[in-house]
Amino acid sequence: MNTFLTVTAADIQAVLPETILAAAGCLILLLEAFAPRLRPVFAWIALLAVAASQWTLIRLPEGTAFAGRLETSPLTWAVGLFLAGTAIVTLLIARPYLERTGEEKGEFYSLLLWAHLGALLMVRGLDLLIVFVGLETLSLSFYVLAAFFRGSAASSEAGLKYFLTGAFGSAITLFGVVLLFGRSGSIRIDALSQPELAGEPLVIVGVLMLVVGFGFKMSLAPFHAWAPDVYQGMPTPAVAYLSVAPKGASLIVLFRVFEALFQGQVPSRLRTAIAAVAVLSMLLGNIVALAQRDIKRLLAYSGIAHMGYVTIALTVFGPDALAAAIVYFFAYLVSNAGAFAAVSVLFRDETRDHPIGLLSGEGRRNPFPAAVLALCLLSLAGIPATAGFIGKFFVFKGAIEQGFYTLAVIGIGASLISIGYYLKVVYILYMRDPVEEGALPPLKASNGLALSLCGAAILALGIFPARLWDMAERAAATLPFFQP
Amino acid sequence: MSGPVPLLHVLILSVALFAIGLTGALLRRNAIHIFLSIELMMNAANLALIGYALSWGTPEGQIVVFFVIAIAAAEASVGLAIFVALFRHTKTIDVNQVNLLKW
Amino acid sequence: MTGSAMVFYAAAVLTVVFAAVMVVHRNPVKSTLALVVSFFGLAICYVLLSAPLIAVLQVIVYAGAILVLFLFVLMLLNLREEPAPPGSSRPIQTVLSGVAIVSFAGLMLGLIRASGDPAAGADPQPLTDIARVSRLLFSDYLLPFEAVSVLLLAALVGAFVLVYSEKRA
Amino acid sequence: MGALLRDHLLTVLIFLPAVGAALVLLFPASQARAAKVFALAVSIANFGLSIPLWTRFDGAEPGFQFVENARWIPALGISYSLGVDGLSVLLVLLTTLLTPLSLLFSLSHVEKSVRAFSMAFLLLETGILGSLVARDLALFYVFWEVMLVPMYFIIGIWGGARRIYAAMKFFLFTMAGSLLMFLAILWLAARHRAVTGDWSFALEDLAGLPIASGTQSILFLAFALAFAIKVPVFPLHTWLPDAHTEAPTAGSIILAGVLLKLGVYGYLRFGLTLFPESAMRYAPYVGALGIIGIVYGAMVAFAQKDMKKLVAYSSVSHLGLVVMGIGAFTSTALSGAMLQMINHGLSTGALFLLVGVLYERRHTREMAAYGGVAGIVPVTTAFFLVATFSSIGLPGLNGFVGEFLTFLGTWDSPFRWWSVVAVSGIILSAVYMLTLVQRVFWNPLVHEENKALTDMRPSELIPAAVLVVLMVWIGVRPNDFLAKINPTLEALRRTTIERTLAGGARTPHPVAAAETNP
Amino acid sequence: MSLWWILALPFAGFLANILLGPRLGKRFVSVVATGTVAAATLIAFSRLIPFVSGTRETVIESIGSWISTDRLSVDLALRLDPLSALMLSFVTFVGFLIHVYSVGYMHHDETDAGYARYFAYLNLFLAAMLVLILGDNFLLMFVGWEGVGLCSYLLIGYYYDREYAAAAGRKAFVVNRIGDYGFLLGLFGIFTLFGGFSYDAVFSAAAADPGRYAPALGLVCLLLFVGAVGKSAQFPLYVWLPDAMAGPTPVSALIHAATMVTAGVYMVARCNVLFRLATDAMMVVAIIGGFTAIFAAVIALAQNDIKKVLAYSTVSQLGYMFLACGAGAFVAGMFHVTTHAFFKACLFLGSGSVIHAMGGEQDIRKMGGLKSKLAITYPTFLIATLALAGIPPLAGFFSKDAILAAAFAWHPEKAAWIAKLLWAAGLLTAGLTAFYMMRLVSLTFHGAFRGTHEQEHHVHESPRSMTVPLIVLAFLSIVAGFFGLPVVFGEHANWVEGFLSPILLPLAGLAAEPHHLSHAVEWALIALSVAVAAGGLWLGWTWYAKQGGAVPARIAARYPAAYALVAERFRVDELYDALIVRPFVALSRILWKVVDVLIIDGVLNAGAFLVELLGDLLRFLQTGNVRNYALGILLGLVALMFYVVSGF
Repeated sequence: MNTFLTVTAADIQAVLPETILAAAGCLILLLEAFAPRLRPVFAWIALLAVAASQWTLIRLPEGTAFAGRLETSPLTWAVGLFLAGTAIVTLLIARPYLERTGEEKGEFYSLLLWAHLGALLMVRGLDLLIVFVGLETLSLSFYVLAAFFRGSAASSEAGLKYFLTGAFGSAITLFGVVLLFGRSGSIRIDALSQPELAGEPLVIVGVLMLVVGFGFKMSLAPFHAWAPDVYQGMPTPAVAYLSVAPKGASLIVLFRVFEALFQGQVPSRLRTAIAAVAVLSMLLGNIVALAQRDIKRLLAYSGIAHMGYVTIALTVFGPDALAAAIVYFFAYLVSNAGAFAAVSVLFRDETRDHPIGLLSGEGRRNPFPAAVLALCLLSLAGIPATAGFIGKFFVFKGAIEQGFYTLAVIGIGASLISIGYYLKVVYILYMRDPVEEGALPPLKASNGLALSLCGAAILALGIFPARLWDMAERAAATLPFFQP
Repeated sequence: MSGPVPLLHVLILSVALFAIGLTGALLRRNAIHIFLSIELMMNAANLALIGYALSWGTPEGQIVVFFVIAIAAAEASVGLAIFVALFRHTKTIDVNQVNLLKW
Repeated sequence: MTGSAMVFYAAAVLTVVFAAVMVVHRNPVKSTLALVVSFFGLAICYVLLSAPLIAVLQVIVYAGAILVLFLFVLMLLNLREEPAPPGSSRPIQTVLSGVAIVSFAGLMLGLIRASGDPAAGADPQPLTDIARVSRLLFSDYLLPFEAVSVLLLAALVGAFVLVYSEKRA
Repeated sequence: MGALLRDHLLTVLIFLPAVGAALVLLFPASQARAAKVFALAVSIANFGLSIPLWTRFDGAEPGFQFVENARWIPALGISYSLGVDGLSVLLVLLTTLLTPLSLLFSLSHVEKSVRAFSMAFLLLETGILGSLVARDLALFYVFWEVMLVPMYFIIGIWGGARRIYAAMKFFLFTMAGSLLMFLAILWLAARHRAVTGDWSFALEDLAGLPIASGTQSILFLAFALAFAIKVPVFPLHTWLPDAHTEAPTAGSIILAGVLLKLGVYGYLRFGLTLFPESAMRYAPYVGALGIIGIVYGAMVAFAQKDMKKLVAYSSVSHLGLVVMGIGAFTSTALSGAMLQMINHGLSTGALFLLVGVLYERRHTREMAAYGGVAGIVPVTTAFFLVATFSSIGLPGLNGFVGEFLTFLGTWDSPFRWWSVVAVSGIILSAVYMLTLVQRVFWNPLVHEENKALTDMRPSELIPAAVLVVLMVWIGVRPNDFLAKINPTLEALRRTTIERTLAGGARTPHPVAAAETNP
Repeated sequence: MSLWWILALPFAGFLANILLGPRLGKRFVSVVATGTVAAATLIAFSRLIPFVSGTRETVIESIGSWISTDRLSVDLALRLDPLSALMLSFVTFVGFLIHVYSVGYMHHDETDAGYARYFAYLNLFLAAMLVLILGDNFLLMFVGWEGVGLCSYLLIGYYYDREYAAAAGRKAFVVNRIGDYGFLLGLFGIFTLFGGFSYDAVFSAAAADPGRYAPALGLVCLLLFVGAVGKSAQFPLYVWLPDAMAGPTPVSALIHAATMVTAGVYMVARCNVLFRLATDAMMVVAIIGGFTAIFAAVIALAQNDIKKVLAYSTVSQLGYMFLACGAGAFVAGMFHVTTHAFFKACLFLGSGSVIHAMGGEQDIRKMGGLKSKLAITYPTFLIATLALAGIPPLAGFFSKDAILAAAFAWHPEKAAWIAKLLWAAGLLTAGLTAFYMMRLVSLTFHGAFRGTHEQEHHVHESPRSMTVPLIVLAFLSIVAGFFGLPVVFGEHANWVEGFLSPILLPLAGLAAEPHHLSHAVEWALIALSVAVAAGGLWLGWTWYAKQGGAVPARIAARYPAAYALVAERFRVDELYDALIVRPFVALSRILWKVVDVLIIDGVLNAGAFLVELLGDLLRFLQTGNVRNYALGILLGLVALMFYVVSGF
């Protein structure tokens, strides 16, 4: 049959970014097995791979490959950049961290690269199957990374919890995919753009299952419960990735599905339902975060709340909302990953918890990481001149513009609550006397680089957001019904 | 529609299996039990896929099931590895007792 | 009712019954074995639903490989009877789960009954042609196919990392 | 360089301190004192640069001067547009003046994390100046909030015993108000887009938008809340005593001297311009809250035992006067209120500075710990007396002119009875301030520790002397200052009244009504 | 030379003394302080003499605008007209004398810093007082008005380390501010009526069209008078003046007897055009004045502190002055201001000399028999006493008689009986004044010495710098009266009346001056007042100097309650304390502790606490049990499904 191999050179080229990641993962695996002395360069190899993959992605011509199943577009460039940024920060802080904890193994980098590959597929896939496979690749890698510290009961427990809830979530996602497939007759996302589908209850239920499944990845309330436990037990650099990248990829998938299915007019009930999820996430995340004593749990709850804000964009819907969400995710990336980077530096003993009180006086003992942490927290709190404010600015602008006043007011109220705990950490950093004495080892170069990158990016995006917004706006215009 | 039974019946079976899976996942304490139940849920989804695929007359559904089975295998290996790793620490995989991380 | 329909219903009953056994049985080994039976039942259904390839995979991969892996781990961990520790009853969890599952199943069944066959009028094609499925798999679905290879590799490496003993360092 | 200063003077003014703050980072920890001196030098240089604002500012021109325009976020029509007019010019100068004075005072008093202190102060100056000269609402909001952060650190790190509580309270209060304003700003911009098809956050674009009356009220209240908290207006004032009391002296000076004024400034600049009808409709309530503030602040001040708290509550009272003047909305009252803001900055700044002089020596703010120190520290006493009399409005000093004009203007407005109540403030202020003077400086010297007090050092004396010179200057030649502010205020007043009448508000402000039937 | 020099010189003296005085020593301070005041006095007289001998046209010297907005324009302008000339003459001159006196009085007690401070304040006071009297508009008057209040405050609290002095200073300032409250509102009223503050503009407008302003003027005048009540220590705001005696005695003489406290009278006289249009307000002024006169005189009867007696006497005499103004006799009021300045300053300085001699003792019960030891103080004190008592031909006789005559001649349209009652009160006050002053003289200078031996040994006459001013003032107390001879001595015998008449602008449409009394009635009134004064003096002399106080002691013993009430000054301070001060203190504490801390902060903190509590409770949803998490997911799904699907 002449149709046996329809794969073209263009297809192969289109999948080059993923190929690079997969290959680099294998390379590191092989080096781990046969040349473990090269471990110090693993992180740099991985970094190089991520950079090369992103560079390739940007260089690729716009269009689709694999019979319209894999997209290359401003959207994938933008979100790819977001994912790559997360991966880079993670890799930069991973090496010193793993070296310090004696857990440095090449598999960490391989798994991270493969997870990154999965996330990239989620973003680029125009077909729910690719998205699902990507999601599973990402998840599976992180099940392992969560339990990566074999010596730590907490890490194993984090792995267990993430795995069980993750698998549960995947099953629900899968059922949602099945329902959409069953009603549309195709696994492709664009097949959803049939006029009668948007009104079918089973389709809506399928969409809801996707919302739950991807909402789970985004740690939206009430699907959030895994996040604090998992973040707490997991190696910090892995959290830096997990708490950022999958969330962005998941939201993009939801936007794609919504856009294909509803084309701009989300049914009001569904809108309300999503708004309810957003409100619950914002309130629960922020209120419970107030009560946290462990910085990683605190950041987990803060992340829940932030996903609530982003979900406002999903509620508002439309090209501007997608662009706002992208901007928000960039802001969240630099702030949240930066915060975890700082946490990975400031806490020396990974066999213990990460109580906030241990940060007392770090502002004087460790001025640079503490300052970056404070900056990240202020950015998360949405103080102007930081990236976090820009994210909130665009999201709330969309909500106000489209008349979602109640949602905006609740969001604002929630962010007022959030200031309570962000500033609590800041004052512990700066306004308490140190509890721990003794000199600290000098900051590792790669940690310093990660912190500087995040800090600089927070300020740069906060002060000059115009280019980011332009990029996001172009990215959003990629979706067929979002084109101006 | 060329199947031996109406699509409706296939789907009812699928939902029933999914519900049974949910029951096991939510009510059993043994992690392996829970995981088995989740596998059942995925199989319920597979069944619905096959049913819909037959109904639409497209092989796409079957291909998806093919992937799901592969993914399930992968999940099983990772999951069971995690159970083993955890068991080394806690000597149990009763999820009621695995709550070091909470609040 | 055709014969194949009767076989289908019988397989369905088998599947559901053993699935239920899996859920309620205390002994995880026996539960696993019950699930094997249930999956066999499903495989029968697949055959009847024109998916012989999937049926075969179901038996070989699921029942044959995955569940055997389960049994292997169960034996490894020496988990048999699941003695209920005192105070392990969770009434709130139980009741809420019951309510949630019943309402979920009820709602789903209702919706499925209410919405007819979406493909009514679609052009039915025979799906038993394994070659056709395979061709599709290696053309349009080559990308997910390759991606799954990465997934499997990741799972392999992951499982290895997690349980391989500490001799390397 | 010359061109930079000519065409971008405001930009230089705003960002020179920020650049200075960044440069402070370059000083090693061992050179902390040099960092202090450097920061002081930067702030003095900034003051020097701000002098052209005084000399080249054309008082007869009511509009913006030293205007700068640049695109910032073009997609949303957000621009980097700056300018000063009579409303802001004096406040800008007050800021550039008080910052070096505070830093000079701190030269010998702040020992902990000196570099961070210098940075925080310079960044604070950037924030304040930015919000004073921004003509774009988004830009304004950014600076408005940025200001909070350094102040939070200043209170929280270098403050007194309850500094953390005070810092959090300060931050949360102010933030709570401004968040709603943030939404209101977004609403306005969205409205502009809905009406014209383009995004814009520029004040002049948003000012003329047609907005339904009810909506306008809500938006106005959102803005007013933000500003009222900052001022602070009763009953939103309770953050202020804590923040003032716990802040280090330099922080209190800036807080009282400038930060509070931003509330009033914001109300005048944005509240009135954007929502003339609502502002006029709610003016009676604004004024009433001002009056309550005057009497309430004064009475509560009288009950205090802590010097700084007393001065803090006196701020509530004084700012109440300013708010009342704005509510009355006659030209005289507005001039008085505007001048009184500057006066309060000088006199309360000086009071905090002088209380700081005592505090740095004895480390207590309790009045009971002092008494009879006039003979030990005569220079401090003398300055304190001048500041006190400036604060209670003795003619010849600045306070009188502002107070008198405000009272007179209010009397001249339809709200004559406000003045009748508010003038009682002159009695009450004498009561609490003279009680403070008596308890601290007079009475028998009973505490032996106080005999060892030393009088003011040059680094304390110079700022105090500068403030006193200004108090006398404004007191004797207020026209120098009134001439700069009056044309702008009058233009603002006219526009507001005209737009209120044009808008056909149901209940126009009595002043507006009176102006139409002379 | 410009009028501005007159006040600039003392101000320069103030600056020099406050900045340099503590370091340069007492000699420098003395020279600068007295020198600047002397120079100012010379300049003042160099302007006054041509003014008086010339055409007496009002001179206005402006140095520019002070405050100008589009509604308001106030100039920095000084004014020399008959009224300010009269004030200027005695303010500078008495001021100078008291500076000289202070050099001696303060020389031994104080450190260099204290000495410099004293003279700096004194100079500043003079500058402020000159602004008050020379200012050409109400606002400048207010500047001076507040300025003298400030100096009064500083000088009363001069001995700052004595709690009562510090408290007295504060009390003086606060009570004055209560008066200022009214004064300010009065100024606002003037602004509303006349649109400006310049004297010429206001008064000529009012005089030209009285009918237009009269209705509102009553209130405005009353408000202005509230200011005068505070500044000039009238009932009910007089309470600060007796306490003000805590300051150094020369201060009492200058500020609290001769000059500052008469500012209220000056202000009312300055505003005579307005007051004459407001007859009801005039009545109030007269009643307050008359009542204060007799009320304070009664209190003075039973005081034992030499300065307190004089203080209440001052209050009483100020009441006289207001009585005069209220009766429309502004000239008589101002004349009494002038003569009172001389003899009361003399009395205070004399008492200062006594206190100086007694080593600080102020209780007249511990004095006695000082007349031989204080050979200059005694006669001057006696002359001033007789002048105050109204014995002809001393100054007080003429001025007091003019007031009583005016009160008698006053025929208000409404309630004419009140005018007669006030006259009677004035007459009685004259008798009481004579009595308590004679009591004071008797107890202080006559009889046997009742103090300790050390004091007796210490008693000495004061230095020349103190006695010379006494002599000068005693001389003036004798001769000043001849400037205001009653009309019985001729139509133009009253030089002061002729001099001041230009300030009494004719009011359009209103009746001219009230009719004069006939000469017979006038003579009868003179005889009556002289008789009353002489009676008072005789009684005081008999009871205290000759009988040693036995009779009054018996009377006091018979009516203990009444005596105690008088001796304790009718317990007005206690009443104010209970009615105003304590409730105010309590209320401010309640506002702070209850409204601020409990209610406002309480609500906000409770809100914050509740949110945190909620967080603390909700965190337990995170049970750590993964099955619960899965249930949460399913419940969320089911809830969403039910909500969304039920809409289809």
